[in-house]
Amino acid sequence: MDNLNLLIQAPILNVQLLLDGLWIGAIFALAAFGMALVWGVMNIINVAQGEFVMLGGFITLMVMEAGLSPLLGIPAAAIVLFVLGWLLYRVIIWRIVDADMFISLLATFGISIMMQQLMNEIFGSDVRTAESGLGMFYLFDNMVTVSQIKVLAFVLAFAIGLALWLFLKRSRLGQAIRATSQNPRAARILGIDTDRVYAATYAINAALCGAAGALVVMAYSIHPYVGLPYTVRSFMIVIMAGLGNLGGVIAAGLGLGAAEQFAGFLLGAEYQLAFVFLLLVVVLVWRQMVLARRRQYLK
Amino acid sequence: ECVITMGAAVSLTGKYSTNGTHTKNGYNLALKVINDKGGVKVGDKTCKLAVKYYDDESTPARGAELAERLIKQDGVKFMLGPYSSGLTKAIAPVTEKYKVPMVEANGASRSLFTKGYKYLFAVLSTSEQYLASAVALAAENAEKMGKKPNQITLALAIENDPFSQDIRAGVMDDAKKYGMKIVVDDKLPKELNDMTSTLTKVRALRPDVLVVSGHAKGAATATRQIAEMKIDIPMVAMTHCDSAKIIKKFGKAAEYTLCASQWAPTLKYSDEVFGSAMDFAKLFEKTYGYMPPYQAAESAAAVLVYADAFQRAGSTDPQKVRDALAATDLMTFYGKVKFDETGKNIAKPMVLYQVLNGKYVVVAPSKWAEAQAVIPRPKWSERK
Amino acid sequence: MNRRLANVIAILALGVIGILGPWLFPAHLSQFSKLWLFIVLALTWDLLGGQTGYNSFGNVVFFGIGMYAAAVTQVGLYYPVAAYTAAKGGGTEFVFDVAQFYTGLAVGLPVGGIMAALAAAALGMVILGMRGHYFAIATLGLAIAAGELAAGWEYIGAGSGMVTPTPPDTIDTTLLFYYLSFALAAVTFGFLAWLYSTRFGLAINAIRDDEDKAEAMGHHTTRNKVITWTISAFFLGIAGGIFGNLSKFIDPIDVAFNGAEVGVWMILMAILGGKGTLWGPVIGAAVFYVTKELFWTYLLGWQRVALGALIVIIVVFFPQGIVGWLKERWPERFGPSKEEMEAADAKGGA
Amino acid sequence: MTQPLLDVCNVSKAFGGVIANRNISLKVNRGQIVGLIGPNGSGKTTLFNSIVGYHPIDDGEIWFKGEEISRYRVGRIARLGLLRTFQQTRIYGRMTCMENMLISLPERESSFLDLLKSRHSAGIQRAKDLLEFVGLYSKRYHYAGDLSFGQQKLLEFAMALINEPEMLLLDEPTAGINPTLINGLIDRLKRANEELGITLLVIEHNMRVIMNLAEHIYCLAHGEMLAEGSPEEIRNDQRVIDAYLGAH
Amino acid sequence: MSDEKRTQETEEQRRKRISGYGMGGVDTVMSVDAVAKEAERIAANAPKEEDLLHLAGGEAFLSIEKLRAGYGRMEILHEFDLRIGKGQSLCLIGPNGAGKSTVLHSIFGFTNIFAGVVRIGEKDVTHMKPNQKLLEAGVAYILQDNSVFPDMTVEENLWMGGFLKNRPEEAREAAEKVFEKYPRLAARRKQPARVLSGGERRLLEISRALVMQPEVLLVDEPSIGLEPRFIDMVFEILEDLQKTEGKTIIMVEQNAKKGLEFADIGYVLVSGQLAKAGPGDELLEDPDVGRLFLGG
Ligand SMILES: Nc1ncnc2c1ncn2[C@@H]1O[C@H](COP(=O)(O)OP(=O)(O)OP(=O)(O)O)[C@@H](O)[C@H]1O
Ligand SMILES: Nc1ncnc2c1ncn2[C@@H]1O[C@H](COP(=O)(O)OP(=O)(O)OP(=O)(O)O)[C@@H](O)[C@H]1O
Ligand SMILES: [Mg+2]
Ligand SMILES: [Mg+2]
Repeated sequence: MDNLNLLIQAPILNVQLLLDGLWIGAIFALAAFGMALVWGVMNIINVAQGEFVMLGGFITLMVMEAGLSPLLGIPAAAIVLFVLGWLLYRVIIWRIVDADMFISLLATFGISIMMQQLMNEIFGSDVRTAESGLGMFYLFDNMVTVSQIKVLAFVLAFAIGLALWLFLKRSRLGQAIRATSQNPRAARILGIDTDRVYAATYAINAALCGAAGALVVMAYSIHPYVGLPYTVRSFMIVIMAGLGNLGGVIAAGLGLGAAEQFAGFLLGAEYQLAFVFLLLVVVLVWRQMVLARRRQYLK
Repeated sequence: ECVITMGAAVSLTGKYSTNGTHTKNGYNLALKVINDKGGVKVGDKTCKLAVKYYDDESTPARGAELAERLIKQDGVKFMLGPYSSGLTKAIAPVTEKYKVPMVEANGASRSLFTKGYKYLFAVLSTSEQYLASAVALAAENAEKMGKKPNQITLALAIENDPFSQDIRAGVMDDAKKYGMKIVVDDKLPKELNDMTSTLTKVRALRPDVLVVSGHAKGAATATRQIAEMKIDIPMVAMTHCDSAKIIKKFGKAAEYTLCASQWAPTLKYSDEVFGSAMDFAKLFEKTYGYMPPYQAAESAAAVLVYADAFQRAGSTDPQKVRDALAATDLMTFYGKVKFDETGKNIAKPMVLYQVLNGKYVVVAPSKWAEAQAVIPRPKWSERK
Repeated sequence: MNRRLANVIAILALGVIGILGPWLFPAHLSQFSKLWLFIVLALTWDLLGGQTGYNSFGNVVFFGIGMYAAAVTQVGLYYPVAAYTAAKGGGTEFVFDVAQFYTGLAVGLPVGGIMAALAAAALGMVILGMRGHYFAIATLGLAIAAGELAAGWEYIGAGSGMVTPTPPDTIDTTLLFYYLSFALAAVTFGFLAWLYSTRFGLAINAIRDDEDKAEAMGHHTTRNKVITWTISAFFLGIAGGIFGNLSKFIDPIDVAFNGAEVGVWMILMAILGGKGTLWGPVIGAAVFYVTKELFWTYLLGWQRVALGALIVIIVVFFPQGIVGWLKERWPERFGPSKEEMEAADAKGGA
Repeated sequence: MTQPLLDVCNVSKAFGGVIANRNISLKVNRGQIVGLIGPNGSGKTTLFNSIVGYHPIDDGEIWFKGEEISRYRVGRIARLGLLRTFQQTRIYGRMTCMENMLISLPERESSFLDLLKSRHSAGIQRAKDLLEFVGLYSKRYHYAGDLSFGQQKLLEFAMALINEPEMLLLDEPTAGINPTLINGLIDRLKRANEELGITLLVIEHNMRVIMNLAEHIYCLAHGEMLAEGSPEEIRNDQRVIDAYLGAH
Repeated sequence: MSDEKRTQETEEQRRKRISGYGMGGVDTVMSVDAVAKEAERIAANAPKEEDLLHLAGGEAFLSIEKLRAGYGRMEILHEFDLRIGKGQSLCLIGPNGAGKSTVLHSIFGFTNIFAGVVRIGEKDVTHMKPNQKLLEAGVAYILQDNSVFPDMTVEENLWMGGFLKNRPEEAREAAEKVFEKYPRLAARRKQPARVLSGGERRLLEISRALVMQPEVLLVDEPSIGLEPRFIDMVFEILEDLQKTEGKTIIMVEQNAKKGLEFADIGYVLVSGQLAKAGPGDELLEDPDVGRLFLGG
């Protein structure tokens, strides 16, 4: 409880923890957008989510090694991963969209371990970082420090969330995506090429993860095995937000980030993860108890 | 044609694969040099050395099985160690059971040497020594920080794996000896790439010394985030600085960091096979294209120890070789090797570098020190 | 050929191979021990995942609990556990003689199974009310949290892990654990074969196909689910206890609660062989394990790429698993036969 | 007169703003066959769901066999002997038709240990007979999920019958069933009612069915009870004609 | 033929027409096996190709020739033939599991086709992907089960009907026309489709299928789950489409009296094979059909 006292005595620490939580939460949310899309539209849980993030990071590193600003890595990673996502769909995913969701889970798990080791063979398992060239904000007499790249990540997550929302609401492809997610068979009888819709959805997801990866390598670090935490958190966020609720994804992402930071501070870093996952279980159990009282309606 | 094949399970994939590769490179370089020089005289024969590798995928669940496979299926009679303490812990019981000697270079956990293993020999300093000189240094320099040694406060941010936790135990013991107080004791998760919540705590509690150990990830993350958050602490000590390449990656941000190391190329050790420590480093760089981290050096040394033991035993009988190993008293480019009855090397100290002007400079122990340590570190506001 | 006869022959053949193992493949005994254990993992996962339709990512929790519980019992019968782990898992003063070692195992393994079963019963009552993905995610959360908690608990060695008791020299532990693993696999298989032939087997299948319907027909769905998970956890816990002794060193995350590998593999093996069938998990585990070992011997450095590719190919081309594929390909040979179906009528008659 | 088997008293149920049931009362005596009709969206299925415990009701009470069941959950109510079928058919898709039937044999009083006994019995024969009756005998070893829409409906019907509950709630049992077979179903229902004493409450839009089957009919409209009476009364009730039957 | 008859219908005749599911007795109780045996007897003199063509008015607009199709490896339809002329309506009836829905599925491409041809106009559409059927062959399908997009508004649902139009405005104009025609839907245009009652949903599905002005309309059991008045309404809509807009309609209906009364041509399908074919009214009067498939 010493740590709690500390927070009460030095309230400014709360600000730092909250901000740090929000930054990382924004990146989680970015990866989770894509997962929510793919899950909602294609009924696929994409376990390779974290690996897309990781690839985005490595692409940014390559951009940097080519002598360009790593900030260019954000669009570069998004574009490359969009193409990769499309290819993956055309080669593998299309065969399993109609199958049981669990099949997709395993297939993407296979893809994910392939990617991990491929990247390990190509780049080695070193921890890598890229310097964005952006500076820091120092507030309250250095008591609160804010890295500008993280602010950028935060803003970007919001902007992308908004853009995605508009895209789904307004554009033709967006409408096709929504229709397919609600009733694929009906979409097909209206002439929607659901196959292309799926490909686009998967590719957009990969692109979003790529952008997140570019931010991760600039704000944190990357190595070939870094993916799993991002996948797992995307999962959690989507579950908490509910499918097809982009606003909820942002809120859940930010909330999760902040919860982790405070948990790490209060309980020690070793219980940070355990706390967050137990929290997840508690949330689910609570939701379950509420639901049990008013049961799902059946026809 | 006499060939002595040793067996090794190393991490070629998974999270330890970088260090696993260093380990393998160290073994291979030593083999190559020894074989190029004609091999090892065993009795009246001259034998070449070879190693049979398996990949343990960085998980202890595989270790025991692989060791068994090497010994029973492949008929290996001598083992070289894997990378990491966890794997060594999993393998040692097997080699012990089959009475196969194992010379290891990367399992530093001291608990390996409390079990009465008779076939396990480690050329490296055990983990509790890693940061002992850093704590001692803090005590020595307490005055400069305006305190008595027993008023010094420590913050520990140490990864939650067997090896790092042993380092933590060592630091705790040393701190107790001086009566120092530990104000932060965070165990970092294995997947860490962000330690801002720990550092926020550190900033609030203003300890005198921050100790970080979490393999390369930990060193890289800490170096970067301490600088970003401009956290002023008089002393920051870490492990794995060189495998994290903190100087190359973070430049100024890495300045004044204290780093524990098993070995450094600048040390004045030498032997007949490789020449001086620097000679080894150059040869290694020529062969593999990068400067050897200590993991490579200690691995090469393990092979030298075997070669020496084969020679003295004059036989490839595991029992005889084990006895010869136990009696080892050998000078190598890596330092002196002499095992106590538990099998750990007691003849070689750890060294402590400090990053000064973009270079690693040995600052402790004083016998090898190239310069005086800069303590306390300049505040971030005072740095250019 | 009569299918029932074929079944009997297959079981006999496996039994003979199992019993003669030490003579047939003396050098590969510990690999085969793991194979038998993997079969248990796949079978027990399938009990809930395939037969009851509740896909769990968290079964590895019971594996880990069994492993730790067995090890702690084995030590705790003779020494204070905290001292044992504080010495970082063993030490010269912690010696086990032959009697102590055998007693430790004889008590420890059942304790491992029972603790795991108790955990499953307790957890099951809380989270088995969840449906579909929510259940899967909750179990995933539990698996991760369990590993992290174990890594923080000093009594069992925290992040430093725990070494299982070192057997006395005179015991051939390879042989011992081989037969233990084999026996466990045989008992598990036999038990499940019988269970699936009862009305209970139908009752859990009904949950898989339409739980609301089952409930509306008056089934005790929650009770049946919890019982199923408890049975699954019991065998899994024993498997964990044996696995810990085979691995000799228990790392909380890399060995005991290794959800990213063992946790996923058990699912993969069941699906590969054919979810919801009796033989599927057995065949799946054998094929998966052998392939994995081969890749890992001959494709060093690329074994995971190969494994990943294999997984993708399997699920893309054999989504119903090997057994399912055989049934579809040659329904006359592998589908339910006339006699079998008539025999199946017998089950569940009330 | 003895108390009714099922007694629904002033039950109300709203979903957000939509009031699906308002102050509904209805009684079914033991051994009766009662019909429930009403336009689409008038709250018939909602009432069924309220009775069998799928959701809590906002107001009112439901009594079954003299026991108040308004707070009970689905499983418990089912075990009391009150069973329902679904408007959108529910069968166990990956079990064979035969297995679907066998697992539907009455299980109300059985304990876990009973489940573990595997013994031959007359149940198998009954299952076969019923399957034959609904025309699914030749499909008995096919997966139920592979049946056509109507066949699934028939299977569900057979499953409900083999369970021999005290009371059965049927939600549009004949929708999508071939008219000739419907005649057979009605005959069977009447026999089940007479011989086994199964009490029936049936939702139907098919007047040919309900008029020939039910002895008493309730009509809902807009969530409220519009009318009740014998088939003849209902058929000629102007309110029912206006709200539901249309020009006849 | 039936055209004229209906326009001349008196008020009294209209009253007599079948409403909802119709009424009548339930005395003809036949076992499924008995039905199957008798059906076999009827199927023995199954209609020939020429008869089918003749029913279609001499020239087939949509034709299915010797179709063998099913699910997975299982064959459900055996050498099935169908002919329908432009602007005609056809009703498929038959026992449960006869393969009626499978016929519609096959036309649209949701089954495995082992052999045979499906032709629309001059075009062979046997292996065309489902999503091309509307654009390239002008076939719209009203599924047996729910096919609205539950979380889109009624308006958006209608717009989706015009997804294939080049300009979104066209779809909106078409939607406006639908709203003018059906005030029931107009009142709910901004509400999500999931709140609609069963009948309104069916209405929405049908009008949505018409936005693209398809040539051919496939309708699977329009009356399932609908209250009597809605059934009548749906059939009025279909009639309107056929009579005033000249659409070709193929429907499956278990409410066979209503279906046959409406349709120009009636087909009786038994066990995946055509057993009988004839003008709708004729089949309605046929004693065999009445006893075996209409419930007496
Ligand atoms: N879960 C729910 N949430 C919101 N509204 C609901 C829900 N369930 C039912 N309703 C509404 O309650 C009303 C009654 O629905 P119900 O399904 O009981 O009708 P019904 O009489 O069975 O109609 P049908 O003959 O079409 O089956 C409808 O307006 C429906 O939209
Ligand atoms: N997905 C499927 N897989 C395998 N067989 C199927 C599948 N769907 C339907 N069948 C089989 O095909 C046959 C015909 O089915 P279809 O749905 O065409 O019947 P239908 O005539 O429309 O019957 P209903 O009046 O009951 O709707 C049935 O015997 C059924 O068992
Ligand atoms: Mg209803
Ligand atoms: Mg149908």
